[in-house]
Amino acid sequence: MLENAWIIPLIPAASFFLILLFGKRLPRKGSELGVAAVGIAFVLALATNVQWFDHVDDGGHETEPHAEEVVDGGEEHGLGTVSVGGESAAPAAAAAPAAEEEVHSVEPIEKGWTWFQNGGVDIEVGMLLDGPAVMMLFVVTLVSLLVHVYSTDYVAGDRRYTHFFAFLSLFTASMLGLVMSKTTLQLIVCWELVGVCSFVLIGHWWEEKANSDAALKAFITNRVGDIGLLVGMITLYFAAGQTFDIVEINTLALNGSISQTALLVAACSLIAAVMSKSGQFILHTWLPDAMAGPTPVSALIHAATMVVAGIFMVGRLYGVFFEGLSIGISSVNLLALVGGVTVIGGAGLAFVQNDIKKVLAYSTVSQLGYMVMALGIGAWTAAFFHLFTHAFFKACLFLGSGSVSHAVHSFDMRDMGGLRKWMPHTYKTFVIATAALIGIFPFAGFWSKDEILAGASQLGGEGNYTAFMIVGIVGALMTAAYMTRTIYLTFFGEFRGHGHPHESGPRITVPLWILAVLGVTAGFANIPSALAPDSVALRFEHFYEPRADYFPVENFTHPEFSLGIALGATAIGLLGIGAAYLWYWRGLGPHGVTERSAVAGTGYRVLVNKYYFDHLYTDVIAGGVKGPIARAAYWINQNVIDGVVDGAGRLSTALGRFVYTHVDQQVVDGAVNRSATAANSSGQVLRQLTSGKVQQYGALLFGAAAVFAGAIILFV
Amino acid sequence: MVAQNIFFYAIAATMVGAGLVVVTSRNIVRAALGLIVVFGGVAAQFVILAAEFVAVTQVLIYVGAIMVLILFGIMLTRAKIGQDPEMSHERWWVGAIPALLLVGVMGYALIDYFGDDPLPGDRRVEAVNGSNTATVSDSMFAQYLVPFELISVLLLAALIGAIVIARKDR
Amino acid sequence: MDNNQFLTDWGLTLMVFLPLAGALVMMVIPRTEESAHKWVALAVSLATAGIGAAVIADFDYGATQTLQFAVNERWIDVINSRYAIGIDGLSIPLVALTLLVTPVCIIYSWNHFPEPRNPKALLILLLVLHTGMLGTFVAQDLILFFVFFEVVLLPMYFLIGVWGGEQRQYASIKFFLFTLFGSALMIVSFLALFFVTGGETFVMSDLAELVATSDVSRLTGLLIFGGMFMGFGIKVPIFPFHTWLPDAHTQAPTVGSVILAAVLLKLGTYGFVRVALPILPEAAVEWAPWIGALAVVGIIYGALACLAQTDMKRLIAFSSVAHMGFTMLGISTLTDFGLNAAVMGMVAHGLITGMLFFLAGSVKDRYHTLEIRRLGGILVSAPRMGWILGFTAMASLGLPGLAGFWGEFPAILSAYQPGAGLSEVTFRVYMVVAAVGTVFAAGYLLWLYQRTAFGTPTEEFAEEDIPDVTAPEWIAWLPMLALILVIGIYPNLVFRVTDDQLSSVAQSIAAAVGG
Amino acid sequence: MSLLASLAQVPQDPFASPEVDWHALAPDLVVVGVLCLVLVADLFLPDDRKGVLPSLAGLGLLGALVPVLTLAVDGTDRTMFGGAYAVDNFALVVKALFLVAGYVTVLLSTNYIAEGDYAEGEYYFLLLASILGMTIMGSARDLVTIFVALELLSIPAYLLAGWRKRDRKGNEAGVKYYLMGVFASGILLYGMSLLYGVTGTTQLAGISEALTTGDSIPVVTLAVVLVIAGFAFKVSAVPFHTWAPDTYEGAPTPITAFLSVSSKAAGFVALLQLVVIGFAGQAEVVRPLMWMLAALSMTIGNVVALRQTNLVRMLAYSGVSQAGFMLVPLAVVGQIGGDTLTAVVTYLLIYAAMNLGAFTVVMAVARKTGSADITSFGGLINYAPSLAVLMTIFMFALAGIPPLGGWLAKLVVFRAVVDADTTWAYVLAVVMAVNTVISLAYYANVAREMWMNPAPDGDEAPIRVPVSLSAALAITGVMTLAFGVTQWATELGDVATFVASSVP
Amino acid sequence: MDDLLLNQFLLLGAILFGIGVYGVIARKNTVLVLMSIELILNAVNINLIAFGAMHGDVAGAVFALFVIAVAAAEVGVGLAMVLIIYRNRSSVDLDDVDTMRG
Repeated sequence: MLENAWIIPLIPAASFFLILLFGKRLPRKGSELGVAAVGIAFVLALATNVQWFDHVDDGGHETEPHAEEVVDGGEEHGLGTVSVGGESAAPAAAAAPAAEEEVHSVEPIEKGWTWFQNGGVDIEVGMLLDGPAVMMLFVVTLVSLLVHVYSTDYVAGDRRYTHFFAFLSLFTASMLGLVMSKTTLQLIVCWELVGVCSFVLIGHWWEEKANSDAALKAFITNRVGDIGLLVGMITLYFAAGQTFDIVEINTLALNGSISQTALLVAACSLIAAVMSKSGQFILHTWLPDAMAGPTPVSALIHAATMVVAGIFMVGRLYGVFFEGLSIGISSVNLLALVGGVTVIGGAGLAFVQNDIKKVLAYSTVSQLGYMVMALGIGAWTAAFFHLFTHAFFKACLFLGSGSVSHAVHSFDMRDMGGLRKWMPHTYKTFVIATAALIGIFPFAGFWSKDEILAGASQLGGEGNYTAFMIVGIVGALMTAAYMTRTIYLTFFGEFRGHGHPHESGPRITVPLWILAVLGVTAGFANIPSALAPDSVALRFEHFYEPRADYFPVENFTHPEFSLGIALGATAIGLLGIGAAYLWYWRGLGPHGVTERSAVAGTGYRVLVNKYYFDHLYTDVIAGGVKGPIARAAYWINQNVIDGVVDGAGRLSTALGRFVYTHVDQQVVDGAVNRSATAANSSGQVLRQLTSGKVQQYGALLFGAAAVFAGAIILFV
Repeated sequence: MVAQNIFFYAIAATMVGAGLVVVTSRNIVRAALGLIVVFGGVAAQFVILAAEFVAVTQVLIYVGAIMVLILFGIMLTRAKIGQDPEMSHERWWVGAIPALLLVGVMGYALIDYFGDDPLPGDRRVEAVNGSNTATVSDSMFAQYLVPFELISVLLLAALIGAIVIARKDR
Repeated sequence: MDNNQFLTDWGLTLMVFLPLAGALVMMVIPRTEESAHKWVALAVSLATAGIGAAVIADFDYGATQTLQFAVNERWIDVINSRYAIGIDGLSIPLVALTLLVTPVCIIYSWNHFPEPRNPKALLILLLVLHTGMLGTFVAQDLILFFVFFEVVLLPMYFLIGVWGGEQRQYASIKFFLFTLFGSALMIVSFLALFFVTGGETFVMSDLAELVATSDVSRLTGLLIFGGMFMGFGIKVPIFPFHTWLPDAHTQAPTVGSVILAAVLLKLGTYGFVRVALPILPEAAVEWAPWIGALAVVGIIYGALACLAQTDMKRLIAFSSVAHMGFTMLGISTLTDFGLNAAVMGMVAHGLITGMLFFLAGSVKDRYHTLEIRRLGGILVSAPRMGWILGFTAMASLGLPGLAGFWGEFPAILSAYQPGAGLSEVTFRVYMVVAAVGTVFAAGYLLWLYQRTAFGTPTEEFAEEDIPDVTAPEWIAWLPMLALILVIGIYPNLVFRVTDDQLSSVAQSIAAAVGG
Repeated sequence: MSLLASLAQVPQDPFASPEVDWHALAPDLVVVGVLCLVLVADLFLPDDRKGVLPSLAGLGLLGALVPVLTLAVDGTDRTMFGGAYAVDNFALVVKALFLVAGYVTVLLSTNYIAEGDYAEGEYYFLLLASILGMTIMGSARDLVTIFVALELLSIPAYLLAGWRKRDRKGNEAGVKYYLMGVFASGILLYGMSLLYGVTGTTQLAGISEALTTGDSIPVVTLAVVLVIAGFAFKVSAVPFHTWAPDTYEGAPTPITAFLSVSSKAAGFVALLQLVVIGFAGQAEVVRPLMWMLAALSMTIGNVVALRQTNLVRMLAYSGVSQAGFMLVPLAVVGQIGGDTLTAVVTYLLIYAAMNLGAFTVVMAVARKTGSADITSFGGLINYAPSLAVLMTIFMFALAGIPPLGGWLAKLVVFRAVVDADTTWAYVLAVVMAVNTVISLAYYANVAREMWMNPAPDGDEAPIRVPVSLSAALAITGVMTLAFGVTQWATELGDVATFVASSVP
Repeated sequence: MDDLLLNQFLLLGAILFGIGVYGVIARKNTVLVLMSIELILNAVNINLIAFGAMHGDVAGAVFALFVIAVAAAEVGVGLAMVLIIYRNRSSVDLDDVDTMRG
């Protein structure tokens, strides 16, 4: 299966075309095709994972013969070249002997075909299958499958139902292609494709201008980041001696055959791409707007998978970043900085949202910040682990919010409240996922976030990345607070909406439960060795972290589990919850009053309660937490940062008008027209030469003859 | 040889004077008479230059034919006999400028090149059968045969064309 | 002689002049026989395509850098000009493009000929145009090249001037004068080249060798290249000489715009790669930075102008300026990569912008306006057309997986490391600017798409029922759309054909400047 | 007996009559014969039978081509009268040109003259006389012969220009042409007299021998300039062009065509003979003069043509600028050599085809619209497509758009200039390039009128083109296209060389 | 100054030529213009004969004879023109002959 894993992306790709062509004619408008395709993909992904585990455990020994037979197989199928990392990374064979003793290296499975030939160079397209790729295969296919199922109910009856599934499939295909990319070029291609899918799906309901605006904003903002992507990749292409091959680039970067400057330039340019794709400050503003898309899309694309493409890309080219930013030995660097800022900023902005999806969106921003930060401080595994867990519980949260909106036909939390009575499943799953997000022991988020914090405290040069640990902790506190608020506003108190909300059907609740369960259990995938026997501990790290010379090994250490940080983080989390719960508990006060005096009728109580809750909400939580800081932050976000993005658009349009009307039409084109006019009018003047008076002609004739003769006599 | 010079200058002066009359006189008939004088003078110069045959032809054709034609022209166009201020443009200098320019250039070139080369004392071309007329005819029928034949066609064409143009028909 | 031999000797000549013959035939058919004209024209163009296909199929892809199907006969001895034609890896993609575009245009105009209809004249002109375009791409003698290069002028002049919009007469004469000015200087430089090499031949390959051997002074080379630059650059069009393009495109009838965008603009870029660079490598190296500068200026400038447009067609026209900027950037790097990108860019731009103009034409047919603010909700009223527009717009903004990307990305990439003798710093700046240009491209195209296709129809068209894509449109568009996708997925279709030859060109340049 | 003896005494110096090569003279003699025949026939033909006269004239001209061909086949250069009259390749090519152009002119005239009340016999007589002058000019290598030939081709032309004698414009055209012509021949004659005076001979060969001195002598310069000025009038080069528009407009259209092609060509023939043979040693004088004339003619002719609303006047100015193009090779004469001759002759041949064609269309259209205004061509494509297409071809051929004839003409000229490879030459080349573009503006304007504008007052009645005009259109059209894609014109231009003995 | 100089005649010719040029431009009456033309031609003839005398060959004389003949023809044609003008415009004023211009 491992050598043929490249089939996995092709399945949803095929289903994309099939749905486009025949979808409308099928009984279920093509959704069945999508579900089936992704389902198969998921099964295959599982198989791949299983085989990968064997591959890892077999270690390097079996790779060689393994590769051999692959070569044969490849050739007799006429599939072009098949190579194994060891070979393409040959120039770096001598690199990192230290690594050899520490861990036996796990060679990635590579498979490539000539895509095209340019300048005599064969550009390859193919598959690079290693830990992160395999892990992403699992995550993407799983979440995608659940979202597919969920959508069959959620967008039922939509006028573009079929197109919706077609593009879900296309997205899945592109995302899978991205994670398996063998070359950076292929990575760019898929990178753009997922962008387009997100564009189409955000703009799914393009009748309203707001939606298409959001779609445009998303796409164009990403394009801005792509400048960085292009420049970075091109730099690497030439720096690595005209190759797009990821393994090769990493290897060369690590064994020092690429100059530090080139790596630094490349890394910094690529960070721009990360900022746009993974919604890091200051290019994050498209992500909240992207919530204009259908909720499943938000769950799949803008929470679980696409937005982590940036993180994945960094992890993919980690050699470049590790060397370029000298992560291992510094105590602050651009990548970590971007992440850190985003952690706080995103969390802060999450407070002031009334739209539940916006809250989740900003929380996604801040969680992505955690991952970027983790990568920045060198905690590769932590970052990918957090990516892993986050995918599940954040997807769960989004789908939950979708389920809620399904019931109350709104995303505005002011139209919700008290839904726990009506929607038990949604409520339960939502709470579980929230716990995971906040990082309560033993929910998934706890483990992953803990690793990040631990990494921040232990990794890096002297002084470690302590600053970022603090950032992480503060982020945790804020997360706890705003999530509690969300839950409170959504599921507690009185229902403030219209109509009778009802629990959603199984096609919605089942995926919720699955994700919720994962949200609990996923954390144990990398349970620290301190707490568990080696056979189960750090499985994630063991299976998914690349162990080959295209991955940094010098000055690359894994953080140890530290009880202190774990407890501290948990405490912080509880503190945040506590604060929120306190208000909530205080809110129960009036019940006592009703017991003492019968005067106060139910209505009054309700009034008071209402008043009291509103007071509580507006004055305390909103007034306190939302507070001036957050409000200021939000103001800045909307008017400055977002203003920059929109302003850039408006500016360029205005500039365009100016250039067109004043430069193009008047200067450039004007010159042409003026010269034409000049010729014409000179003609008008010279017509006077033929005045009609024959004797003047004669005078001209004789005069000219004399003048010519005289002139030539004089000058020649 | 002085006599020749005297002759020359006398005649030349007359010619120039008469020429000026032709181009300035307000009386068209007087202008015509001036022209006759010029023609005569030219013929005389030819004689001085020992080209009798050409001189005779000059007299015959110009004085005999062309002048008559011109006088016819004067009659047929019923030009005023006597003073007529409308004979010349008031912007006469328009003509003077090119004329002077030309004369200047020509004079400069001629003096520059021919300086004061004398004419050979015996200007007779070597005679065939005792007359240079015969020489003229010989060369005309030998070297210049084609143009000579053409002249006949030319004159015929001019004649017929002129008649067709000038005649009042139907 | 066997059939294959016949193809080798006569294939190209037949392909080039068959349309002309068809035009002559049509001249004797009375004008009233419209359907006859249509069928004859279609048949001829398809037959031409058939011959072309046979030639291309018979082409030996093992040796793309060598001239094949070459013919070299006496033509005008007095000026040592010969009837020298042939195709190689550089010609084939463009020939193929031309062979595709003309029949497609005929099919497209099948049912709606622009006013004043007169299909006879229109189709005859199209066929003459066809001959001119094909001839330019196969000509191997400078004079012959020049003749074909000019042959396309007249038909296009009339296409614009007779079947165009309100400003058609101004636009047509402007197009004509601009191009003629360029080609006048071009022919002067051709002649100068002819004489500085001893007045022996106009055949390009021989000239290249002669220049290499004979010592052409630096200044002479620069001036000659300058003349060619004017000739080709105006056709491309390069930045300051572009002003004829928007007018011509905006005013031209749909098929006119399509052919203009799809093929005519390519004559210029093709000329650079075919004539200017190989023959005058040293001069090319000295000119390259300036060409590159103008190219990137064109990219940004065109994009900015696009943002200012209120007319759909004019916007597309300006987008051509930007896109050809990428092509010129690729050429100016003088690297194999860049040249490949340029040729790919020509093909891609031909297909994509051609498609865009088709769509603009169809929109005009349905809405009788191209004012962007009056349009909207095409996806609602004519969903299929809306989707096609979206697809094409995506392709045009250089989306990977579609043809456009392979013209843009390699061009940008090649600018990172320009050819021998070129300043890396300069070209890296160009690279970044060009990369910024891609963002603008996304900007104006999506903006256009949002305002035309998204949303709901403006009330003036709200109740009007807009027909969706018609049968002729499908037939005409499907091949182009398919190619955009196929090339996007498997760019080797083009690269493999062009690479060897263009690499050799790049190497010869590098060798010439001793790099 | 003794009387006889005494008579016998008179010394007799017998006149040695020159040997005449009748074969060489045959073309001219045929023309002479035909013109006499026309004259006589005119006398005896009743008015209703005068229709045969044009056929007679036309056939006669074609007949004159026969000896030209036989001479060409024979191929030996012949000179007579001590080199005053030469029949070499150049002479043959231009004679053929004059005869064919004359034939086309007859075709143009046929209906025009027959339908207006003109003196038909005399018309053709004068036309033939003028053509005779031209054919002679082709062979003339002697000042006197050149002068007489010039007058022979001019004087009938003056009269023909004024042939529409009841029309004010008609005789205004005649008078202006006549007066300017006479002024020009005055200047020419003075120049010739100086040449004779300085060199002592009237033979071009002799003159070139005598004038080989490199350093320029004012009087020689003066002579050269005056002579060239005289012919510059004939080819209507600025500033000697002023008569052309007025005369072209007022003269009968066939005569306009004749003047704009044959008479202009005759002027160039004379110029070539003088410049290439006679003034071979005076290139330093000729070049700057020709440079100025060429540049002025191209530029002024073009920009003024831009402003014309009358097609004939426009063609007149276009003719001026075309003359400028033809003068360009003379501006580099003697630099790299023989190309001047080739270029000019090639240009003449192609120009003759294009311009005659254009005038033919003008006449055909004028038969319906009765006007030569450019606007009267509106919508021609709709009601006379073939005429419109032909006119388009001729216009763009004149503009020099490949593959129509004109481009090759311009190409050979460009070639001559670039070949000269001097700064001034390149400057002139650029001037040419720019002018090519300017000229396109007004040529294309005509096409625009025909294709893109509606017919004036919507009158779309078809045009009946008489046989003679169709024939003329066929000849010129085929020539224009063929010259563009074949090497016929250039070949003819290339073989048109002077007899070796006459070239220094 | 005992011998005749060539330049005497040439300068006389030049002067006559100039006078003629002045006449053809300055005169209004067409007939007078014709007369002035004759002055020009005669100037040329003087040149020719003088040169002929200098070279002592006959070409000059012959040339002069041709010029005279041509002059006759030209005058004939000229007068025809004058008459036709007069008939159409009942004036021989050349300034009236300017219906076409530009």
